[in-house]
Amino acid sequence: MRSVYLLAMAFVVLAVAGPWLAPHDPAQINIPHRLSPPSAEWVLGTDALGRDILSRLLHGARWSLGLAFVISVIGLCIGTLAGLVAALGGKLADWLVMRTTDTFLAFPDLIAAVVIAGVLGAGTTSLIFALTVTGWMRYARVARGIGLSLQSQGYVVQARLAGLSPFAIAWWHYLPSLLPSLAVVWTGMFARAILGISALGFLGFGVQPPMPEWGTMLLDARIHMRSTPLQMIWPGMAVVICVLAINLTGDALRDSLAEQERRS
Amino acid sequence: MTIHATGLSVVRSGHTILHPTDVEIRPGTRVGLVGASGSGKSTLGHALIDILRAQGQSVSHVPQSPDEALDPLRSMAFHWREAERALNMAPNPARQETLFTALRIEGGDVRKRPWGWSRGMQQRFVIAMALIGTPDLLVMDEPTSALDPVVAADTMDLLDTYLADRATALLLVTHDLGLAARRVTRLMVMEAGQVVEDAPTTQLLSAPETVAARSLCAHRNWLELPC
Amino acid sequence: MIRFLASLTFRAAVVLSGAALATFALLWHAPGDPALAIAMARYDALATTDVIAIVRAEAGLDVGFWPAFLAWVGPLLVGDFGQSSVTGHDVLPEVMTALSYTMPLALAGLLIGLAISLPLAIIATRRPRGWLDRFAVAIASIGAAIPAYWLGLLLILLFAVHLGWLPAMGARTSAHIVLPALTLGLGVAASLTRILRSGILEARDQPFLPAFTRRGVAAGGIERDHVAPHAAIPVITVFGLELAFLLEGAVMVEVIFARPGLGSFLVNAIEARDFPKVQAVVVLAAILFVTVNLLIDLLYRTLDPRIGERDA
Amino acid sequence: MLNVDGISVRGGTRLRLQDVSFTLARGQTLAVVGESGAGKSTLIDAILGLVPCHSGHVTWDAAPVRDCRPALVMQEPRSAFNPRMSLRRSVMEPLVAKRITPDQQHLDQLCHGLEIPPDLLDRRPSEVSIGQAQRVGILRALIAAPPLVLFDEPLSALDAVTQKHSARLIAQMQRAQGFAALIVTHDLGYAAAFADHIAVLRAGRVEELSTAPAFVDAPASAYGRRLRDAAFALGALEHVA
Repeated sequence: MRSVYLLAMAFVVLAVAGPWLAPHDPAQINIPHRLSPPSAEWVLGTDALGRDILSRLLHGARWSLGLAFVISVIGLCIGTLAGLVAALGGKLADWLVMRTTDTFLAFPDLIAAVVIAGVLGAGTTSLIFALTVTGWMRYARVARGIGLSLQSQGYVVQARLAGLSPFAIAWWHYLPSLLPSLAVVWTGMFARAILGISALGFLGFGVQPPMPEWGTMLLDARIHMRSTPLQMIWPGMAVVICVLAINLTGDALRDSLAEQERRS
Repeated sequence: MTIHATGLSVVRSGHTILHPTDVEIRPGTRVGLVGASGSGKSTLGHALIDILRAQGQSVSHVPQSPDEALDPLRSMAFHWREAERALNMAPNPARQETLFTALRIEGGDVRKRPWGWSRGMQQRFVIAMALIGTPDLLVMDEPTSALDPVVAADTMDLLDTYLADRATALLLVTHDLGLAARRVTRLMVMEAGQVVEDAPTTQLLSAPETVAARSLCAHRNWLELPC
Repeated sequence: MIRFLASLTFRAAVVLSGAALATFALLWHAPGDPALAIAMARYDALATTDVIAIVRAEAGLDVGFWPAFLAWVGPLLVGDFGQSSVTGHDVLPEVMTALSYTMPLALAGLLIGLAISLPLAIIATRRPRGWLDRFAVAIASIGAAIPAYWLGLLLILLFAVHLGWLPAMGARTSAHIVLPALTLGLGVAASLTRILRSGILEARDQPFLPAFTRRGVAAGGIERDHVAPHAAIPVITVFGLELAFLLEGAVMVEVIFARPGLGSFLVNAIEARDFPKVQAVVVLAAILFVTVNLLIDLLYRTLDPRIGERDA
Repeated sequence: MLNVDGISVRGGTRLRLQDVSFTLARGQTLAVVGESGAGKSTLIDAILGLVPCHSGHVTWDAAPVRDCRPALVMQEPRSAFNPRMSLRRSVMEPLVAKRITPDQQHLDQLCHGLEIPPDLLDRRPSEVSIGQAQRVGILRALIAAPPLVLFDEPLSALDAVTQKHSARLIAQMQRAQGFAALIVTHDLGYAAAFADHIAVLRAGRVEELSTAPAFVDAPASAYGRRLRDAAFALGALEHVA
């Protein structure tokens, strides 16, 4: 369990410190050495323009992980707010918010993201917009569900009877119950955002070259699949390992949460 | 057939929650197993069922609440047929009707699933199902606590009438000595995983010997509490 | 029940209207002048200011947002999805052709996913936390982390490039569906395994099961008659999510394998800025998705009557 | 004095409470008995203002009942406490809400009366027994000295001996503090032994309202008689020979 959290921490460090760890300039074009196999100089080889793949991967971590973090946190804020408004704002607010949520859930999210990012034109802003718009609903549902169940929970009723202010009730009783579950959802959405960013990058609707984003790198590598297949392996591996680490962190978090629930 | 089980004991994660115990129950008798919560009475009840079943004796169990006895996705008829099959018995509508009439659930629609019946009727159905094979022993776990008093009293009366001239013995597991005293002729008092006292009801009520039994007796009746 | 059906249908209608509005609003506010795009596509260098103005009027783009929305949504209700802004052909037949390629792919993916995950979950849950269970969970976790497009590329590399067993690109023969369907199916298997596994474990943990054992019901009977139906319920509820997964997986897979279908159709339409086509795909996906979820709600209610009881 | 004046409460399409009226003075105890679904819990919710009454009103000394800050003791003792907080913090909540600094002497006195060992309050709800949790629940209800305390099946989660112990503690606290107590219970034995009056609720209506001894002797309604006979049959009451 501990090792999972350590692994996740390692990725955070990598995403933040990646650019300083990179041995080469990720944008340095070096035509004579294009498509080199892995060597002491180029640990993972070079791409079609002779750029160092390891350096590009390390710089790319900032794009893939950093953007995914931003997207999942914006979604967390919007979704939690919507869910709490639905749970606590009365019947009409609940109906409006939940039908809006259903509307956004009516599209398979990656398809919606592709359409939004594609229609608004490739670029980082439309990428963030596309993945945020399609990624807040799960938080809303979870927050609403917990909010509703807390409303009839004994200690919340007691707090209301005692005359505690709504703000104090939200702070002392709602937030501590919501946060762990939202954290679990967040890990899932973080992973989903990484997958979404690279998928859009791969389709050409995401982060634009020459930025070293993993999905975009994969798109470049695909052309030379037959001659240098390794070049295609690395960015994919980076995505898989990151997503796996985040998902495992989420699983560990959920398990320890269930354990806590069982004990109380 | 006389119920006879020796050396019942349960150890769970290093803690002895039931010390070695022998139980003997004669046919047709009614025995109460009483004790405070955590005294190990339910554990003894379950251990008794498991060991008797392993010995090939027929014994059946009625859990505290129908929720612990019925699958909400399956019809009452399904439960009934399944219970018959478990006893290797052919379907017998006459037997079903006798038991349904005895417990006054003959009006219930067996095609419905449990939630289509009231809780009181569900509980009586579970009791009827437990009586299909005319078992040597019927173990009931807190049979009244999940029901409303009027329904619970009716159910106990119907069961009393049905068992009156039959060889099936009854073991009533409860924390409530007041209830047990009304329903059984012999009482076993449990404390800390041990049967500390075992005596006819009248004798135990008039002259309890152990601390546990004395405490139960003193708190038996709401209107005669010691001050 | 009828009231429930009515409220469910009403809800679906509200959601679909919202979806149509959201789609239209997105495309309406998209950067660039759609009339210019149409004029460029049709008349290329001849697209003067006058031509653009005529095109704008013809396409009904010179009115405001709401009239334009109503002009689009009205025919939609009777199944008219409009004409391609580039070719001028009706959109619906083209979408249907694309769908006729995507549906078999999605179905094959689903079947492969079930064929892998069902036995895996059943074997794994025989002994929870045993090595087989851990193995299944590990496989499922890794599977869930692999993006479909990368898996597709790996499969092409292995089976088409190195081994030369299977064709990779296009959809000429029936053998062409194997690799795309496998790509999709492996992803589905990963998520279904997790869901099935936790469903079975939860179903085994129900409070009434010990009573059945004490009643003398055989272990096999309990598994078949009481565990399996309860385990099926959560699986059915996530089927809507699986459908989404299948559709978006199909989009990616079609692009990688250069297969005709909804995915390629959509990506091409976006790149050509042929918005009526984009709208048609998105709205059809929403209709499909909402309908399936509505059916799941109904099925869920008949399977688990406790839900109905709670509503009443 | 609590004055419940002809209240009706709607729940879905039917009436959960129908024209319920009674009064309850300080120091007095009213037990409300009846089967599940009779509207006992709805009555508590209505008095506390947790559900709206569609007719009638509830007052305390001619003011809205909310103003007297009534307290509630719940059926599930542990659920009344936030599992993430120490019992002490939950107990102090009514004082914190009123911005009153806790009086240690008063707290010690209450703990002593309820037989709560001093260190118990520093534990989490999951670390105490059900009986202890219920006594702390009563402590929490009494800490801000409310004039009215509602008990929703306060004993049904406890075993027979603990029930009687807790019932006696509640009665002692009532004598010392002088609050009015409304006790919802399905246990007629408890009602007969500790209440001044017994109200029988059935299908949302008050079937009868009698003094406790009169009820045990001779219930006025047919349903009241069935309830009393069931209590005899289950050993909750003894026949007075």
